[in-house]
Amino acid sequence: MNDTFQNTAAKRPLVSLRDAAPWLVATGFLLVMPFIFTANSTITIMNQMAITIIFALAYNMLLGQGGMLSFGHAVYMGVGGFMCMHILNMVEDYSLPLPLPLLPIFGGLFGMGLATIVGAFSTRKAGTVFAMISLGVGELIAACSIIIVAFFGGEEGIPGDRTYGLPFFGNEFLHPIDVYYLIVFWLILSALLMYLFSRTPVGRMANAVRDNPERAEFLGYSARKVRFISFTASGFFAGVAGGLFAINYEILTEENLSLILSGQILLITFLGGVGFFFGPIIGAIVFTLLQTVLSLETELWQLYVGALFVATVMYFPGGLAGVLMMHYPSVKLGKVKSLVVPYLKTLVPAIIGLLGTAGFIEIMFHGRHAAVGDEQMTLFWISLNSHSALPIVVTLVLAVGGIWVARRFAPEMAEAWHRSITPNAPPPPAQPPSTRDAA
Amino acid sequence: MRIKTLFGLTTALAIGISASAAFAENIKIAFIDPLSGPFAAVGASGLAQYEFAIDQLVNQQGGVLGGKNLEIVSFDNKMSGKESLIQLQVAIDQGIRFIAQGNSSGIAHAISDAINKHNKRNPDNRVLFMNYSAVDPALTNDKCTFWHFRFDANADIKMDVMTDVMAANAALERVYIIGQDYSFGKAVAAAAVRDLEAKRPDVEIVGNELHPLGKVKDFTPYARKIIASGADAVITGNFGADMVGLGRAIIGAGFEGPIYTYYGAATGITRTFGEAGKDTIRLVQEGGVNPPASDRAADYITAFKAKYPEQDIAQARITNVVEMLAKAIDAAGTADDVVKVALALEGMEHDSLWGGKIFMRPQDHQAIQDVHITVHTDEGIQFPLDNSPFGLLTESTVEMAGMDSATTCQMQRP
Amino acid sequence: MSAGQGSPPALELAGLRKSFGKTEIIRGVDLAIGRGERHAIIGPNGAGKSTLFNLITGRFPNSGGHIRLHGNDLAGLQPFEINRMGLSRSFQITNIFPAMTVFENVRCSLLWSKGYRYSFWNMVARSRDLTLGTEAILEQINLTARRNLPAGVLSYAEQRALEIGITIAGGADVIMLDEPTAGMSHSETDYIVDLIRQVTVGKTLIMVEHDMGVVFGLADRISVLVYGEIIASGAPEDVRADPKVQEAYLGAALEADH
Amino acid sequence: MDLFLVNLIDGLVYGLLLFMLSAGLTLIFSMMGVLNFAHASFYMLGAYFAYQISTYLGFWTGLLIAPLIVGVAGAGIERYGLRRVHQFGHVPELIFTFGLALLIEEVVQFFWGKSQKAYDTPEILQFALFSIGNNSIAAYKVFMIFVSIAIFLALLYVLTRTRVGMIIQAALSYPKTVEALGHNVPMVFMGVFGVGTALAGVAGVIAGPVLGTFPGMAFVLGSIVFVTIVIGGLGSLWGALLASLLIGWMTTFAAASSFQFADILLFLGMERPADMAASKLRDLWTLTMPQIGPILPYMLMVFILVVRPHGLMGKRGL
Repeated sequence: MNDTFQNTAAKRPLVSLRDAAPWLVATGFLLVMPFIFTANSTITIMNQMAITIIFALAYNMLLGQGGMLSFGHAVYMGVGGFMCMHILNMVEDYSLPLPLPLLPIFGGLFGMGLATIVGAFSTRKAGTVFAMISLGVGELIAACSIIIVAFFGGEEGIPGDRTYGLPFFGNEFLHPIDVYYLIVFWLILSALLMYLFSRTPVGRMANAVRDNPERAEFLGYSARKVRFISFTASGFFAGVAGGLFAINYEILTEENLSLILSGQILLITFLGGVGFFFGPIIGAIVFTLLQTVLSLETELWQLYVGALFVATVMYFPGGLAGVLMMHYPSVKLGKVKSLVVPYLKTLVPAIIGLLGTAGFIEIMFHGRHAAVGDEQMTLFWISLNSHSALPIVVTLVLAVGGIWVARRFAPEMAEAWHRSITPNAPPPPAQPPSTRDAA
Repeated sequence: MRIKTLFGLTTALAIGISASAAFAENIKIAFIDPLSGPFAAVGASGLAQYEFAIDQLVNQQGGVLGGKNLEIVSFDNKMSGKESLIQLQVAIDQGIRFIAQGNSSGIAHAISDAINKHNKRNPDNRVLFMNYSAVDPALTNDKCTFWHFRFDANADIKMDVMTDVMAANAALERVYIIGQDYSFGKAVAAAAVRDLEAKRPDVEIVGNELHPLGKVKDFTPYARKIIASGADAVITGNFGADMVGLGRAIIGAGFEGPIYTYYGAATGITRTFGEAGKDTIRLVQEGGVNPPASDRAADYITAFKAKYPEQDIAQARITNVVEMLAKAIDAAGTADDVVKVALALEGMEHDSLWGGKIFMRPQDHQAIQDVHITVHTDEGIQFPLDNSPFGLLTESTVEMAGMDSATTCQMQRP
Repeated sequence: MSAGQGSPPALELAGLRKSFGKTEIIRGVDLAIGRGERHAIIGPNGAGKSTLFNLITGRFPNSGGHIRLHGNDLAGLQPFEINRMGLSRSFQITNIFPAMTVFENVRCSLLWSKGYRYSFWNMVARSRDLTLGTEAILEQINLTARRNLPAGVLSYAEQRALEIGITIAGGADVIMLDEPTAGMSHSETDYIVDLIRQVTVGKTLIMVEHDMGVVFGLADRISVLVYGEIIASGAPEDVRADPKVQEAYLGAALEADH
Repeated sequence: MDLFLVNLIDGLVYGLLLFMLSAGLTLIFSMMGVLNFAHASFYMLGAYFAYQISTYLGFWTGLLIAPLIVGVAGAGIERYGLRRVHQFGHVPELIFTFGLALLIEEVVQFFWGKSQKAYDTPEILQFALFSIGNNSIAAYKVFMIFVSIAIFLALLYVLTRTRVGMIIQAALSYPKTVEALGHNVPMVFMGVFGVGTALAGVAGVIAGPVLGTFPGMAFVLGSIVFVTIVIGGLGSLWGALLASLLIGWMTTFAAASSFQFADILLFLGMERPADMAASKLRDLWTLTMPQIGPILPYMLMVFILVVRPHGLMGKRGL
């Protein structure tokens, strides 16, 4: 990750261990996961996560690295997915010799093809013009998906069967676990390629154009062309994600093109943090868990997701990754330990306060909407009566008290953090990275 | 910090999913329908009706298989096909063998397709699909599977009933068909044209059009066209906000004839139409509640309203799903071998709580039952909807509707 | 000292005009700047100096006349195309990439000239050529110690130095600096002037500057722009002595300066 | 001809409704540079507040009070939310309003439930004012037209004839200069945001009974409002009016037309396929104008952005 050229005389090895380590760890982690979570449902959720990660990383090529805010990026994933579905069905109908694992390439190519067309007129400017064109194009293609039934299959969408293709080394991809490894392969490959893309000349210039398009033009680069290349590359990887979606779910519907999905990916990417390469990965994991797991626990999950999102934008514009990276200097200086006590003092009450608030909301909701006579509810594994005063008072006290205590200790926590990122020796001008790439 | 707590929380939840599979004494039915988002009202209503039906009609009557209880487990699919498939997998992992879903034929197709694949690939833990509301005819025709059972009358049967009633009205001269631009809206339009041509070739179809689904803000121009066409009656398959918007615009523009609908009532729609919709809005449905078929039915509704004051018996067929499934499990003697349960359901005859018989046609797994045309009114209503004075009064009934309707289903049996 | 005979001048303006709406800002400027010359354009506020710069670098389209770089007409070219022909500029208001590190700032400005263009198959970190080039420039502008800091946190003088570094990094042979010492203290100004002198050896330098000390210290030739016209052009001593200039502009400033 | 007149009136009503939303949004956008994604959510809040008030105090009280509450809520959100995010730049600001829109929808569902509310027009206006042919024009529609025009005139007066208006006008074109002149620009921002959202609230109050009061009402109208101000051009009240009416009439006449795309295909010399179900182009053959009516504004927006990025009447580019 570090660009410093350590020793100009020595020849740099092709891949240094330091550079490769995070990738090797991630790969190992991904390979082991199915042995820890063996249930089909958790594997399905992990598949969903992996697909979302690719899509979010592709999206961040625009938003984080290129400074282009898109409200219609789902169409590139969707169109790639639909094409894959049609190819899959052709493979079945005409017995084409196409092994399933290669299918996402076609998704990528078609996603890129569409991005080439749209990018030709939308990347002239970044900012609002680009955002509004993306919104318009997104809406148009989403509308087409319902009108042009022959291609998009209308409301039922286009189903297919991944198992009818050629067996791939004897694997017919019958089970989610087989698909998991296929997706993981593509996840690692795509993430690696996207990471490397950000290290290429055009990838670096994408950052420059994001920060100051005019200056970039006076360095010999056409801002438009740099944006265009980022945009098509992003379209490619979005299409790969679409192809994987086709393989995993074996169906594509109009929802894959909808503005809702486009909005979601913006939310995911920003939640994770646009300023860091790994930000969208965190965002995708957290959001998928919230969506599939929290929604099993409470009907109000979207309320919590909305609140989390707004709070993130307000207090941590660097996203979750930004929060993590705020502590990178502390780790480097070996001062993490000094943070434990002040953090506990603030965060434990804060968590209690938040859980108390959530509990209060849940009790209110249950009290209003549950069936008559059905007054028992389970909250955080505790059974209680939603119509009696006690639980309401308790949660309110927890909420108010917790947040009050947290607020009292918050300055102390901030102070501790500042101390932890400051070396003991003379202080050089340092800047918390959280606000860095936000603009 | 924040992240760690989130991770901790979510891992705990993730483990929660798989752990709950361990204690499975009850026979569970997975309810996969929207419980959040814009369509949550319909999902929540269906869930309440399932909970009540299971409790009243099965568990309080001694359960199934000599004392086992049924249990409904809800899964929020957010009205998304992708989420439905994830939740389906979660349900299957929890050892659930019966899947109930109804909102959106698109999602029903996705689930039916996924279940078909799952059962083929995993012969050891197959599941059945209890479709209680999705009415796309294809599900019991071209796309039929052995694992899918439909308890509602399908769109074609409903249209057959609707046009029977319309055909009987000698004064009818012009009909206007309008619907949402998606598969169901198109199916309704096609069926209406076909049936009217067959039954009343003299009736002129003065308009047949589609509008984008959920995108029209103002329905007035459509209403103007309908008035201008001189139509005597309107047919629409619209649901949700599109139904309300269209209905109010048509009535507001001065239309006085009947508006035949599939989904023009309950979950706020009846209350919103209120006085304006009186004697105009008509609904084709199974299981009418005004007048109730029997004292037993009346008591059931009263008890339901006492427990769920905010909800209504808007999908009466849910009691049929529950009772017939319980009967089939008892007859099969097992709740694990779903093939046996499915075979027991095939051809089953059942006396519905709402009067009349239900026959689960074995050729296509389409429930054949009495279908009514009801009218939105506040007169003679014993059980109103939406806690308003208005409800649906049964005007006419076709018994065992669609009994001999054709099907293109070529059922693949295991 | 000035342009070599036979070959076209580095930059040539002929009858250049620019109007915004009805107001004419540049009213027929003729100027030829020879290769290797250090040319300063001075003039009172509002004379059109920055507009002239923006016209030459393609930021604004001109309303009439010609601009030729090494004899090639620049009409209708985009800034990036002009840059590729060997003309580079800095800005009056600091114009760097604040979120990127100092190292990145310089490396980005080297990319095009090192021939990487729109490549997405080369890793920038693997190019010794680039890294060495960047390090050399960092050394020249004295920012090696600051290389890994975000450019936005540098001091003002450091940012100005970085801006000059970015401007010269691409190896352009015509360098245009827009008020490189604006807003600087005396010591900072001296430092920047030295820096400019160093990094523009063998190049054509065109600059707009208010600080007369800087102008007379650096420039071989001076043009005076008043109300969109060049009223005098020549060696510093001649310009200083020109009564028109004295009258229009220099008088007060020179008296204050000495 | 009758139908044409009626459509003209219906389109006017819808267009003016859009104008009430876009007027506030264009002010906010031009001053603060924020594409307020939550603007339509304030419209929804207006409808719900008015519904709640009308159940106790009647429609007219709701019409007066609900927009005030919405405006205060808007100003509060600007003061305690948006202003905080402002320091991070425009993209986070936009994303903040995006999240806000989601959050408001959830909060509305939490308090008012998920189904449609029976919010109705006041009884005093529940009659047909006049008829054109068979088509009755409801008195309420005429009332909507008058309210919108009154608001437009009031805005025009405030912006062009008052001191506050001068400052706002100046801030539209030269935000930095106005700040330099010593005006409390944050205060002006808060005020404009409050007034803009209150305008959206008014639109909600009077449109709720006609277009329906349900949790999805903001989403349905949300993006079309952006389309309106982008087409109209930033900072231009007249542009917003022009674009609103254009879109109002465009969608109305598209919905009212019975134009079929088959006619174009026939004109192009193509032959109607005998077996429609097997034709690859079957969707084109059956396509009608009403099907694509609601997406026409998006096509227009993309077209305008490509050829004239500052909109129909905008003074400066986006």
